[in-house]
Amino acid sequence: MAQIDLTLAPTGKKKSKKRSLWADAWLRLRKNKSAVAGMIMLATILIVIYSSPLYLDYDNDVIKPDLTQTLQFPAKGKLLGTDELGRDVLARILWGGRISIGIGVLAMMLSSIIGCTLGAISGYYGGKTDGIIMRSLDVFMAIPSLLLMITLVSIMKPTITNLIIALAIGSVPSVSRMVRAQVLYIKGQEFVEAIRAQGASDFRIIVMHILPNAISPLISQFVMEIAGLILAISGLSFIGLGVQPPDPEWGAMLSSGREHIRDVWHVTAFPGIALVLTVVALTLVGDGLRDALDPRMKR
Amino acid sequence: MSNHYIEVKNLKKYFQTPGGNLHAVDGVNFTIDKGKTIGIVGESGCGKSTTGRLMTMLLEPTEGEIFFDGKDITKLTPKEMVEYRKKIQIIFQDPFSSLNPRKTVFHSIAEPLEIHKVYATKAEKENRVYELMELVGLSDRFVNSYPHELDGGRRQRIGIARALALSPEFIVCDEPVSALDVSIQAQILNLLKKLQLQFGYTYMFITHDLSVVKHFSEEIMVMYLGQMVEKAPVKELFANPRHPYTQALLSAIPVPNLKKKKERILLQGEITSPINPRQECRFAARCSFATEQCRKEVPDITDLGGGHSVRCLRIHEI
Amino acid sequence: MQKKLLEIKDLTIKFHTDDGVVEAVNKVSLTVHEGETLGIVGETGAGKTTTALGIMGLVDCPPGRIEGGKIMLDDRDILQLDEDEFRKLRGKEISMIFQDPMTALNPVFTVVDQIAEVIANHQQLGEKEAEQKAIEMLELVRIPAERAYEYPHQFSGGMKQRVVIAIALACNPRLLIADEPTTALDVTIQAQVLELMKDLKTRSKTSMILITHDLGVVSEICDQVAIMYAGEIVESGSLEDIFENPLHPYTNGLFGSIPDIDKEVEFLSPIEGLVPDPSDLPKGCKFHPRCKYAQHLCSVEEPVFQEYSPGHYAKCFVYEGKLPAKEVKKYE
Amino acid sequence: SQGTASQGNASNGNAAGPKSDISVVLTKIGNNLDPAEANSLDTSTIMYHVYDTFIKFDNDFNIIPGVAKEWSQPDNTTIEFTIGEGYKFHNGDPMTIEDVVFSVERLAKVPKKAAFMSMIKSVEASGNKVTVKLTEPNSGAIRNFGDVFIVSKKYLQEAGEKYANAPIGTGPYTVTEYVPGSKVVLKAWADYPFDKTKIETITFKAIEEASAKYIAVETGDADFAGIGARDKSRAQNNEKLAYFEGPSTFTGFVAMNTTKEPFDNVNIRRAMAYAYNNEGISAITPGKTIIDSMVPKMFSTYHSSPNLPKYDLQKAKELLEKEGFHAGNPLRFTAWTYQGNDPELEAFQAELKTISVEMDIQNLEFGVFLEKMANKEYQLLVGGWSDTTGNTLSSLESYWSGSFGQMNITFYTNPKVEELYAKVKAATSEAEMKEAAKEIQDIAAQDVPMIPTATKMSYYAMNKNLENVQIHTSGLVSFRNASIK
Amino acid sequence: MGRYILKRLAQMIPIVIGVSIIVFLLLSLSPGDPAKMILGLNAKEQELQMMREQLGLNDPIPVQYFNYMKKVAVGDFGTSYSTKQSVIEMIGVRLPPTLILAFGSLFTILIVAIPLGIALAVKQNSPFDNIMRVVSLFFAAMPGFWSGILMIILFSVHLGWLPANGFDTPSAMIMPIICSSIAGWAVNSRITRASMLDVIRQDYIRTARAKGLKESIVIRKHALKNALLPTITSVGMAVGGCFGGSVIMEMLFGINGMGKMMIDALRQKDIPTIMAGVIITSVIIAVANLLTDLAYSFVDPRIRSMYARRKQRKEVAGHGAN
Ligand SMILES: Nc1ncnc2c1ncn2[C@@H]1O[C@H](COP(=O)(O)OP(=O)(O)OP(=O)(O)O)[C@@H](O)[C@H]1O
Ligand SMILES: Nc1ncnc2c1ncn2[C@@H]1O[C@H](COP(=O)(O)OP(=O)(O)OP(=O)(O)O)[C@@H](O)[C@H]1O
Ligand SMILES: [Mg+2]
Ligand SMILES: [Mg+2]
Repeated sequence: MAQIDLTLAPTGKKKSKKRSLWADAWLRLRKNKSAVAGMIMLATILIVIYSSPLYLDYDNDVIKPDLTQTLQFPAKGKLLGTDELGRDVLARILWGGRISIGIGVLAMMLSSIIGCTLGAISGYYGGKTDGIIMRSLDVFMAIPSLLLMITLVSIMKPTITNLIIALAIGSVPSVSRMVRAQVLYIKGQEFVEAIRAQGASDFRIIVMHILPNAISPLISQFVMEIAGLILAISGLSFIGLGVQPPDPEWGAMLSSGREHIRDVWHVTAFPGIALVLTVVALTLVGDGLRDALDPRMKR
Repeated sequence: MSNHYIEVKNLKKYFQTPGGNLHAVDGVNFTIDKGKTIGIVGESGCGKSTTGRLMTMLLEPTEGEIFFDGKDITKLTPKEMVEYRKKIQIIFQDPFSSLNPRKTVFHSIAEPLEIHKVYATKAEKENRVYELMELVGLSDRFVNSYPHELDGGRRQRIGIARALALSPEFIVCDEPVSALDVSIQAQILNLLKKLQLQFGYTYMFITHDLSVVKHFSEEIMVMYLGQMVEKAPVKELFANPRHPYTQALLSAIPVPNLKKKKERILLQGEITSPINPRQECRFAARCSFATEQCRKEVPDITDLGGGHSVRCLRIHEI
Repeated sequence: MQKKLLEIKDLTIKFHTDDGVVEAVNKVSLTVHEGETLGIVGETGAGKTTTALGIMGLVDCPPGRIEGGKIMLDDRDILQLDEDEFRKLRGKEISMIFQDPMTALNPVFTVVDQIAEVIANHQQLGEKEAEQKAIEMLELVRIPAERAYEYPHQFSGGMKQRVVIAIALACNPRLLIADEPTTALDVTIQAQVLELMKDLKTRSKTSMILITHDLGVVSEICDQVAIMYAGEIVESGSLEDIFENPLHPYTNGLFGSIPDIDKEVEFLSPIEGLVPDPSDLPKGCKFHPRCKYAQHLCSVEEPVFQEYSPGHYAKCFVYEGKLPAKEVKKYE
Repeated sequence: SQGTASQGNASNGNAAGPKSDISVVLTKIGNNLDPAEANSLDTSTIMYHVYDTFIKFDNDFNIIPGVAKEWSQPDNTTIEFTIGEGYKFHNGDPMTIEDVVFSVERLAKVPKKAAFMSMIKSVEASGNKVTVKLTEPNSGAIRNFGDVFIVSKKYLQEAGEKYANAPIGTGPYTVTEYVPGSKVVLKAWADYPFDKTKIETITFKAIEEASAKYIAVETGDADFAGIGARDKSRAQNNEKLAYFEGPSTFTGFVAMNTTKEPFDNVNIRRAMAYAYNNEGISAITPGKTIIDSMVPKMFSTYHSSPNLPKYDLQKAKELLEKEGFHAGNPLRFTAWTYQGNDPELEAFQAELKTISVEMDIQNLEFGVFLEKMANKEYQLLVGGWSDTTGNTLSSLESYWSGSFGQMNITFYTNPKVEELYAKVKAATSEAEMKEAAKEIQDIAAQDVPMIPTATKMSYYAMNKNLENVQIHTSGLVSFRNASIK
Repeated sequence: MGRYILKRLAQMIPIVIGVSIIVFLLLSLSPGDPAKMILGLNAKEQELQMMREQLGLNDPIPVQYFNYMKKVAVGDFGTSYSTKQSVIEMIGVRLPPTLILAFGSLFTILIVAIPLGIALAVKQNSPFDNIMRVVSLFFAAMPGFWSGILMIILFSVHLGWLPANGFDTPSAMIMPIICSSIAGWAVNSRITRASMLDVIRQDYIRTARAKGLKESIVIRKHALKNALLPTITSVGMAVGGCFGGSVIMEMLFGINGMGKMMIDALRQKDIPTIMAGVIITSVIIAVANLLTDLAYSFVDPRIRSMYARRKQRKEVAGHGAN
């Protein structure tokens, strides 16, 4: 009984591509008004910000002071006014967004790679492995993350790379926990057992089957975590450990202008608004994704 | 060593729980002959699925041996195990949760072929997948569908196609139809039966629905709290149930037939906890025939001949 | 014939979802007499629960909406009541046992609280008295009083279902709707619960609607049976009518699908095909794509729900005389 | 300039008005109340109410009596103080001459005072006279006694380590509550043997943010605060507030490590000085005035040297090119700051960029900053300091090898300067001192280890009813004579 | 329950040890010489050496750590390098404001976010819901120091209602607490709303409605208790955040709290202070987690019975016997 001796000629033809889960989620996302608003906002922000090298010259527009034009109010030509070095606030916001969002995204990616690995191993194998990983993460959880970041940054020098690393380390424990919880839930589902019954290795099960299922409900959280990280950078900048000058960064701009908020509000207000808008957009998209990927929304 | 195709000896599985050892399967013995079906019935939580998982080595038994074609599969090395997996497959109760929600029908069915690298070329693999879909009656327009887009009947067909992919010899069917509608249920039962006739599969059929199991199998084992309480060929069991639990179970089935109404045996009380069970007949708490003795010793299995055996102390009195 | 307690006429309920409009209940008409038990049988998604929720006034809104029909309790159309009046009916005149006992009880309150609540709500009783009465109810469903102060998770499935029954019966409703009260339970436990329900029914003379997909259960306790398919009643009649003389091909198919414990067959004779997509129902007779006897007519025109013999209705062209009668065979 | 922000008539000594409480905002409150450890103006301000010092200074840094009523320098290595009578410590003990001697001698154990103590050979007492012998002639040594607070020998020895948190002195106020880093409450000492003060309690609290300091006064939470320049006009226009401004001894600088590349090269240092747009950069922060010497303007020894490079990018570029740095081979180095975002440094950075100099800015923790500075690890840093004693010598120490890692953070050394410094130190006349100091400033302007950048005005806002607050040029504030209307 | 609490408290020990090892290691690796910080820049190398010897900084790091922990074990957290005060005394002064700030904001989060979340869930998709969703998003997205500055300008400067500074009177506590909890209001009202919507869909809510209960009772009694768990989790997790985030609030409002102390100590490389601060903070976070879990069991009897598991099992066995 080695092979099924069915002589039926296989049809071979395939039906036109059906929409995938993601396409499905996309359809649902498109129907979600606030998510669409968020996506439009986010897309606009990203396009405007990331195309800034096309219309801004870093040396001349972004970092070059004009000490004759300091703290000018918004006017023609300098739509959002100038900062205490006479630099165009708008140009710095646009450029700074590349850095703020870039750091947030990269830190999130780093922490989700580490977090997913740890969470998946911990959740899948359970037992002692789980115990060791989780207890170590508990330790990191018990140190307030801002403090941890400050210590790390002050040990490693506040370069952008180190900021990303410090932010990522700060958020690894919570990411791992989320992933672990998902993995635990998915591991308990029958399909994992079904795949094991076919002889798949643990590696294959984790990478091909569990992680894709575990991550998609978390994607919205990851998106929102980016927002949290951008806020964390601004907190670090407040204590002077954020992105180092002359690079503009929203948090740093926001906190450096706070001294004159009563006179020249625009120096603080506009970076703040940019930050808030981005975070709002990210959150809206994240919320939308969560709903779109919610299995209960499936038929 | 006997000449049975499958022989299970004193199979035990205890789970460690915070409350103590949970005796999920506690010393089960049975045999299955090639091309035959054994039905396993019993209350929820009596260890049916655990037995099924042990048979497919998804769980390590705490104790006992499982001989498959004369080889004890509990002692295989991981490498040998991979080979063995090709021969033993399992179909699960809930076709939705047993399919990866993020894989298309094609990939779900192709998964075992990929794991074992059975086919050298993509085309061969694809052909095999279409062949299997045809076999279980799935139209090929579903190759790119996701489980959530399909109904229960089709999902279960994917599960079956996947189980058949590696041309197994023995299939554990763990309540394959209980999540399905009656009309679909019949389609699937027919399919399984047809496949058995066509390819000579050996089935272990787990269910709590006695009418289904009667329709489907040659021999039935009734389990109660991890133990076998009665085992007999189908006809014998239905005609002559000996264990009080089997009797109650049989009488409890609501029959959609107005003429054949029978007297119910109603069980009182709740199922006892399987955690650290005492030295007693596990059914004693609910048994109307139970005596002091039943509450003090674990009954042995009595062989009544003709493949009929019962675990009851008072077998000869009731 | 007894007095009519509940009469549903052309009840139509639709769900307006993102994926389109689901016609969950389509022109359903039913009658329940006093002291009588009506069984509603049908497969998943047939609209059984939705019908019941319609009667309870608990259809999720949005997305659900009652789009037509009448529900007469005695002589009042309860669909015309305002929310507050309707609320007073619930639990008192009509009560309902939900499908899944595991989730129907609030996990954070003791069982006695949950029973006492409905008593206190509808009868002018103090807390202590309501509790006393709740404990009586528990004993009535054979749960010892000393377990009254436990939480649902400490109970087994069968016990929980009995608590749910106790809640439903606590105020002696005139109509009890039981939505698949035993599906989630083991056979032996199911037998206990069914026995209990039968017992209570004979004692309190409550009318009952029993929703199930298990014909066996129906044969145990129902007097009248209605078969639902894709939001419609396709056949209704007395228990004998349906079991001895099923008319509709779907009803026949259902009987053919169940393995008969007393018969030996190699293969079952299932209904081929699958339940239609509820948001995209076929034209004409909704069953025609799966019907062995379907003709062209069935796919264009919708049959009428017609009385075939006194009290025995069916929705099939055969009984309208538009198709030859001999084609539909009784199941073997 | 007149340093007393007095409104109306100065009140007569004895006609004490109602006793009252005030609250004063400082930037930082030290972690330690031992006056010997005090190293910030803010802490000193608190100390001046609790303690008395040997001598004090008027607003032009002329020496005026403190505990010492008279002083003289019979020769250039001897200082004689005549100590006044009637002083008592807060615990009731009268102040003795031993206490006075002890107050100096104990500083030998305080590392922070090592530089001061190294000048002193011995301190002796006889009667009410204290005679200090110096190790070498030192014209500025006497000024350092403005920083020597009189402590109780007995009490200090009893208290040991605890002293830092519960000090007693001879001043008119006692410490009643101290929360390190946050708050100090002083209470008028009932048994103060001299003129009674009019303010009953003074609460000093720390607020770092300049805008918050002003808000505290504006909202009436505090009665007195040094405020930021940005709030100046607001304070002036606020009818409920009195406003005061005055110069300070603050001296801002850019320091370059002369022992490390590339600033071991004088041409590159000069190039930096040429590239420093002092006018423009100082304008970033309101209230800053550019300076051209490390010696504050109000000191008699101040000299504006023509040698100091004036902003001229072209010259800077030429110098750099001479040293082989140009667009193809840009000069690169790292600048350190500990101030968080430093717009001035950023402006300098941008300026340098235009002449192809790549300056990285690194923000360091203060501790790390200090350590790297002392270890000669840095290349360029920005900073500033203030002087409370009007001591020319300590300003000039920035160029003296004896002060490596302390005042001379650039590790600059020049034999000629050493010689001149010794001259200033040993000077017995003002003219002599001025002459040598001028020469040092000329050489320093030529070698520019440090670029003097700017000083800043001090601005204060206070409750309109608060009178007779003394605000010293050095930044010290005294409420000893203050009163509430 | 008591045993459970004891067990949990015991589990905190390894965590605290872990935290102390990591922080000690980080501090040892970080640049900066404590001796220099203590003695000042003028200190001579010989004096520095003596000071290092005295502080035990010349020992290998594990020995230093071990010596430190030996003292901690008997409750001696040492003396701060920079203030010369006993670290315990310092923390004794600074902990209360931080605790008030942290728990005050947790408390306000609870009393604001839960009712708001319920209101939003009940009025799902109403204009009120939509407006509040946008408003709360803005609040959640605002960095704390920014909203802080704005609030100071509004409430202290323009309206003169609240002091801009300090933390000693109840009125001075209002702004810092609101400021550090405002994002929490937004986030947690969203969480409550979501879990409320989730709970409202549950079968037991339908059961409650089928009893003929008033909708307000259904929501308040049946839905709320079940919907609280995610909010409790989130608020419990926020404790750590409150401690970290309070640094900024402390700086902004001039509060003399742990956060500012820790930052200052970090700047001064004041190892005893940092270590003690971190250890105590981690203990508080662990206790807060424990409290969260106890709050769970207060809300949910299923969790409660898990704690009392052993006893429970015996009872079940008892039932089986009769
Ligand atoms: N992984 C596990 N860990 C602990 N206990 C388990 C585990 N798997 C099963 N059990 C317990 O073992 C007993 C038998 O479970 P099993 O799933 O085999 O029962 P079953 O007869 O298949 O029941 P059902 O009809 O509900 O599927 C149950 O009490 C169950 O709770
Ligand atoms: N809240 C809802 N929103 C959208 N569609 C719904 C909703 N509730 C029910 N439906 C749809 O209405 C149809 C009838 O559902 P209903 O629950 O009444 O079926 P049922 O006969 O009770 O099925 P089952 O046997 O599974 O309980 C189904 O197609 C279902 O998908
Ligand atoms: Mg099972
Ligand atoms: Mg239903």
